[in-house]
Amino acid sequence: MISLTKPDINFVQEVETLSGQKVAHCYQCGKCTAGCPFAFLMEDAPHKIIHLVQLGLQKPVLSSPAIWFCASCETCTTRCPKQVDVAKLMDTLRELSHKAKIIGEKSDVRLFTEIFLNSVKTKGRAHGVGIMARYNFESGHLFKDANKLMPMVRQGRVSLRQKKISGIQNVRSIFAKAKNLKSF
Amino acid sequence: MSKFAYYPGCTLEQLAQEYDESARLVGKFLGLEFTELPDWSCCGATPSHHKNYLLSLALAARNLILTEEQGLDLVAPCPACSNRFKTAHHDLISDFDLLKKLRQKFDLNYRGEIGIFSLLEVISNLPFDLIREKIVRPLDRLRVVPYYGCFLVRPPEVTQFDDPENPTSLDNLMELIGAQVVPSEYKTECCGGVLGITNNQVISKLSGDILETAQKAGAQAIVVACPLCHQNLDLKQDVARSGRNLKPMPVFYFTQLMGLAFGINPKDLGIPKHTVNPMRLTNSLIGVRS
Amino acid sequence: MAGKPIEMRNKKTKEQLENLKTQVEETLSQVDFVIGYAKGYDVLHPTPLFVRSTKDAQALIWDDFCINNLATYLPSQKRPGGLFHPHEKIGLVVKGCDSRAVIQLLQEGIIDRENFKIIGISCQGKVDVKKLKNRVPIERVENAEIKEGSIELTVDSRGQKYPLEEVLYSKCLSCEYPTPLIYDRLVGGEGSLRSKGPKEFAQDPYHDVEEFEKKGVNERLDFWEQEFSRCLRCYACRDICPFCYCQFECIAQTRIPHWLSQKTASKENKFFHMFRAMHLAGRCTECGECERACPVDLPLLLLHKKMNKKVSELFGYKSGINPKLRPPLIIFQPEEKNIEEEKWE
Amino acid sequence: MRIGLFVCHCGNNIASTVDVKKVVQAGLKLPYVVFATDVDYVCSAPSQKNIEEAIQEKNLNRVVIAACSPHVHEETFRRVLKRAGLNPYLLQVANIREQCSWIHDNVIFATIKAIDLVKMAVAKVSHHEPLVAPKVGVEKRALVIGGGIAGIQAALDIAEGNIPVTLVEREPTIGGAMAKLDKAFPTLDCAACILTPKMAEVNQHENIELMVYSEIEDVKGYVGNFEVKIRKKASYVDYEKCVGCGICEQKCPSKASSKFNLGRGDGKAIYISFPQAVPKVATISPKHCIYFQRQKCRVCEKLCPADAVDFKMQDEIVTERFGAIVTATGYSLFDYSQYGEYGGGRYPDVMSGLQYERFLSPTGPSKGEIKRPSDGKKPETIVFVACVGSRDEAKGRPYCSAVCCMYTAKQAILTKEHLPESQIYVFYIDIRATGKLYEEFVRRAQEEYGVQYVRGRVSKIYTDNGKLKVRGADTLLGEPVEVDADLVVLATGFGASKGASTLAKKLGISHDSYGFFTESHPKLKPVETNTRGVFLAGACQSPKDIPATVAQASGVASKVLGALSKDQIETSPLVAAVDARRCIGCFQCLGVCPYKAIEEVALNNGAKIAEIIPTLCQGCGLCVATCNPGVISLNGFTDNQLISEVEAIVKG
Amino acid sequence: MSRGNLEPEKEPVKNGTPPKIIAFLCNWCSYVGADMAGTTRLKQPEGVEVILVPCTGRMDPLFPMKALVEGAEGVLVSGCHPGECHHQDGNLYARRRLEVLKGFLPFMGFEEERFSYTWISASEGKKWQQVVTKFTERIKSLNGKKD
Repeated sequence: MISLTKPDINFVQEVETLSGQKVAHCYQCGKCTAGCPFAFLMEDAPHKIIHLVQLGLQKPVLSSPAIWFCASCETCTTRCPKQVDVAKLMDTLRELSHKAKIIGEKSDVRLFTEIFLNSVKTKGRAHGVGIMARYNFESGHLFKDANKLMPMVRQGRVSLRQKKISGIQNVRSIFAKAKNLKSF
Repeated sequence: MSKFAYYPGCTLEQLAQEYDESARLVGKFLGLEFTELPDWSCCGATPSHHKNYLLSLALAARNLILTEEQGLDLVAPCPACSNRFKTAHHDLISDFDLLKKLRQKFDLNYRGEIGIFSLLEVISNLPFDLIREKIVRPLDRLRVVPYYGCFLVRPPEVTQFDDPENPTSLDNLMELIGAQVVPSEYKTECCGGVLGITNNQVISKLSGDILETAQKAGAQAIVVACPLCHQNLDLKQDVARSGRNLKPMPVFYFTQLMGLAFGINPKDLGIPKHTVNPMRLTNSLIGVRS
Repeated sequence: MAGKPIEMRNKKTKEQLENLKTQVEETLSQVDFVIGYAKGYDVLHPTPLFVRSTKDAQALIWDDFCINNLATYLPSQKRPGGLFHPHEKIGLVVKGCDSRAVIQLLQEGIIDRENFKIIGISCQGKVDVKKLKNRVPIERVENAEIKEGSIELTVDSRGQKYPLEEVLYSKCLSCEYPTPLIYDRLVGGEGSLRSKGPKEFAQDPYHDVEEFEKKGVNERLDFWEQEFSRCLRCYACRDICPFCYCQFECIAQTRIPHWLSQKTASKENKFFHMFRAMHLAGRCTECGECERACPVDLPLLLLHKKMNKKVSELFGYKSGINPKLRPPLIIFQPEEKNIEEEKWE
Repeated sequence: MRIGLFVCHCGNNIASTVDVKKVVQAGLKLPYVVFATDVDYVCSAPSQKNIEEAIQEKNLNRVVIAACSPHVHEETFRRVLKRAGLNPYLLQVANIREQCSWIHDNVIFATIKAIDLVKMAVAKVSHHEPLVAPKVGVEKRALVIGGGIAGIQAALDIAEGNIPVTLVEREPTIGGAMAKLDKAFPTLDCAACILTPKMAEVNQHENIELMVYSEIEDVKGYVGNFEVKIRKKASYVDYEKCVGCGICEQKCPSKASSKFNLGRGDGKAIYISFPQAVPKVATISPKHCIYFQRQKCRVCEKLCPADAVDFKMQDEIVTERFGAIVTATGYSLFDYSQYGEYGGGRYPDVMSGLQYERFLSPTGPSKGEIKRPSDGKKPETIVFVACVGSRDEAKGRPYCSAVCCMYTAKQAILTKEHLPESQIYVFYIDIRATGKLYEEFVRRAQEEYGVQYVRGRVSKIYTDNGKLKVRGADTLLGEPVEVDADLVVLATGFGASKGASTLAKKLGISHDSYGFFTESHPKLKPVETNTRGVFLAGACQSPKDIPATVAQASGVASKVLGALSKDQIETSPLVAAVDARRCIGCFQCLGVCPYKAIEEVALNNGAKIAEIIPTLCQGCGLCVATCNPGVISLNGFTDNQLISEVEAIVKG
Repeated sequence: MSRGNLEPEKEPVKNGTPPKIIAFLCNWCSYVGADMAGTTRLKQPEGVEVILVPCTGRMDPLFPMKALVEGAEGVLVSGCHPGECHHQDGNLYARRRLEVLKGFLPFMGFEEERFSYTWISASEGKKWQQVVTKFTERIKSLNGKKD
């Protein structure tokens, strides 16, 4: 039994200011879900996520694994009859989930995100192999795609090392500032 | 104007070198002057905006500003990058507070006076005659499915390019070089994108569907304009094909096929580097017995 | 087997006649004439008698052959150009069965109660001449008397004897109303075969209908084909019926509407008797005059009893019992609890 | 007799499955058929011309047209006959499209059937007689029953057409349900502000006679000539004298609950319904009056400056004649106490939409302040429940009441304007917002005013220390949900107005199983009824909102003005008639006629026979089927006509 | 469009001509319903011939009786649903009279299947199709039994 009494207004407002989207605009037609390539992975379909936001139910939203299955393919955003930028909304929810330290069970994506950005932070550019190796190591499934890696190394398509860019400093400062800044 | 700041991006620098090479070659052939953006940094890619909106803006902005300093328009072969740049550009110029915040908090001084294009956009906007006259061996034996993916065309108000539901720019180019275009309802369905890296399920369903429809429709190959798509469709094709009764199917970058049509040697276009062996098809196309 | 009541029978009948005469005479003061029974061309066929004076009254008879349903005269009372001068007041001798016809006519608003007087006379059943027919040459019957529960006939001055229940009208054997249900004066108090007579006299009024229903559909078809092929379309059945008061206007003979031709084809005859049954559905009081009048002995009552049976099954209605009710086919119920409509799923 | 037969191809609609030529050949062999031809589109203008010519050249005196359903073009072809100088009723249409070519594949059998249908038509037409539509004089006055917005609008529009109107209202004031409203969707303009001017206009209009606190007693007659008995109920106040000062109401010592406020808020035994009442007069309700109950008091009588109070007043019945009648008797609200699960009326803080409307209204019991009836507190959480007594087969209300979605959205918005801090939930099954600007309006409630819509029906409402626990489901979440509410408003649906079916009987019109009056044709005759001269306006026909009601009322006005514009009205000649020479006067027909169209007349030979008033008869033929000697015949459907059709099939 | 349940009608030659059935339809509901069946192209057996009556109240039981005696293979009557009669109660009178007739016909040697009545509203084209199809099938099987 979900109680709708006294919804978390602040949460709703935060989502709306961060994303610039008005959740009340969604009339739950479900077109986003219908078009979402990843819906098959989600327990809570996109339209349901939005509805949960409408009802101001913070916890179920931010802890829903679904928000981590969005690859920002923007199909939903492109097709929404009420012009709600659903993909953007998903970004916002992930961001809030990061902040609120609520992590969906399926945090592989999140892990990858961290590793990727880390790589960018240190070198200024993403280092494919490094990221893959690191991800495989931390996510526990070692040798994932290892079979792919070797031929690529042979072809010299990937170098095992990655040189810093010269302007690495301002990249790092960007990371630093972004970290400390409230997003709005 | 045919002079561009050229942004390869992390993927083309590494996993997708063949795209980089073929892009530069074809560019030259068509008289496009690409000067690599000096000291470019990562566009921020999907992870950045998955985690922190401002971060994603700033990371993109840095490169945009570098471009502005060059006084050039930006071309990024990788749609993931071009899409990031376009998004950042779009958000910044449509929200002055955001622009201000970027100046004050990050002292990133973007004026928003440059044009940002994906490579496909640039080339497909060229006068066709100019391309046609470069063709020495039309690929008229090739039956190919043009696959666009997400970032090129979505969301339209950001990408400002082609039709988001039924894009044709790539189709036209392929027809131009003599190839027979096989229509596919999946030309803009997502291949799995960044999730493909972490989740094989995604590949085997989404990329799998794309491959299957292409093959059922009688195509010999798929042509793409995005290294991420290429990764999911080619590098991970075994995953995509798993559990489906499909033959291996070569996946080309559109620049590679154009290169072939222009008479460029496959090797120089990095074609042999693909995971799914494209050489038999390639040779048959250019009339070399293999 | 003949019980006591039968022995009392003749005595009673004679008493009744005396009583009847006085009643008729008294009634004359209130009406223009009284219709009763008089001796016909032979003992077996009494004929209606119009009593206009005490002298006429002496001709009145009351015996075991007075079957005629005199109520048949009533409807023409209202109609100009009918048998009587308009609104002549009538007195009528009425048996139990006949009284149902009177009630039914009242129910249908065909007659006004204040325009006639009823001399009810309770009855113990009448002898069915048609049942005698196939036993004796009835045209040569000289005398008929009932003794010890059987009828004694004198034919060619030789006596013959038949048990009463073999020759009584079937309707009498199952008579439910030996005493009239409506009357101004009553003759002879009660006295019923049913109440007084032996058990086997009482029968289920619809047993014959049920018997017939047991037959196969084709058998029924053939039966009627045969019967109606004999019909002469003399319309006697109709003309004697108390409820066929359409008389000359009966659609059996009109051109507008033109329901059927005059040729006596079995098809035409069949339709005639069918629509007559339809018109009488829930109205016929089963006096049986149609059958008696029929020169070729068609089993007409069977049709009408079938109809009444159906009507009572559907609407729980019995004709000629309660003058307050309305005939069942000119009313309806929003919900018909006994009608099971066909489901077409 | 010379019959002409015209068989239509209807392009391929008929010709593709029926061999039209064969039908024509077969037709030529039929008795009296002197001319037969096939036509491409028999309804087309040139074809019509051809038929006219054929009639004249071949001097036809009967016409059979084998084409589409008579319901489509019978009238058209009757006009053709008329133009050709032939009586329009000497026509018979054989339906070989809807009931032949369109429902069969097999050309052979479809053709055979088409031929049969033509045989039937030819057989029937040969029994046709020329018919003349009876004409009746017209009483150029209109009666409007019901003084709600529908009645008001209809009365005004008719009166503007210079036809005198009598407006009968059973309450002491006109205005109806709309007068109880605070604001009207989707424009949110003040209901009173747009209604009261119209009410005043009714009062002042020289063509309108207003009869409030009156009811229809009996209706006789027929279009153009209705005779109506109207009961003026005893109000115990002389409306002529009363000046509406209201002293009586102030001083009246009795206690009653305000009828106008639907039982919410106090009232008196003597009352003026509401400040803008028209006419503004007081009325005594004996049920509450101390004098009527205990034979003492009479305070009002003493205090009345106009000495208008009259305790001896009696009901009075007046009889008037009208040419047309408009029923605008509106609706009644579903009684929500039937929902035990919603408290069955036990909880003071659970109320109907209209009751809540009174709380919103400045003239309401709380002077426009939203307070909980129970403790007068401002509610913080308010729940609206849609479809209460609508779309609920278990409650015998399977239909949609059409307005609840909108008035709920309106009340939600108004509530937000009164109490911006309040939290508002609307439980709904679907949103029905099909009118102009309606969907936008409902979206505004959600997007601008932040009203929370929850898709699901409420299962139970119960009290839990001072709160109303509303238990419903969110079918979009697929979860049961609960709200602790301070106030619950039930969007109760529309039912037929009280006494609708009795009125229908009096007017001889029919109503559906819910009691809403039945229109003559759901699409093409929405304001007519099956009794000519009786029309429908507003919610008495089906649940309607104000725009739809006003539109229909004006539509009705035009119909009435049309009907009363002529000095004589043609009625249908397809009516029954008694053959006076043959009628045996059994009068079984009298009792069955649903239109009281049969009367008993005496011939000079003293015989009584039945006679049918053609203008009253609607041609149903019930009497014909009841008449054993078949002396009644129904024009167009005589026994012989139908018999000939039967014989054409079985003997043909 | 359900031709499915009409397969037998497909090769009429095999089936012999469809049985002659007379249908009396009231002007306000059933006739319109039958028209509706037409406009929506709901295929039906060809043997059914429709006679238009103003109201089932007009249905003198003599018409079906006459039709059957004269050799019609089946008779069907249809009117507005009870309570929805355009002429108030015509169909309720009809129900009584037709029901009596229905009980009487078998007594006279007509199979009870040969006559029936039903209610079809103006919108029930589909139901009309079902009824005539069922009824026709029924008559066919009767005739089958006969010979």
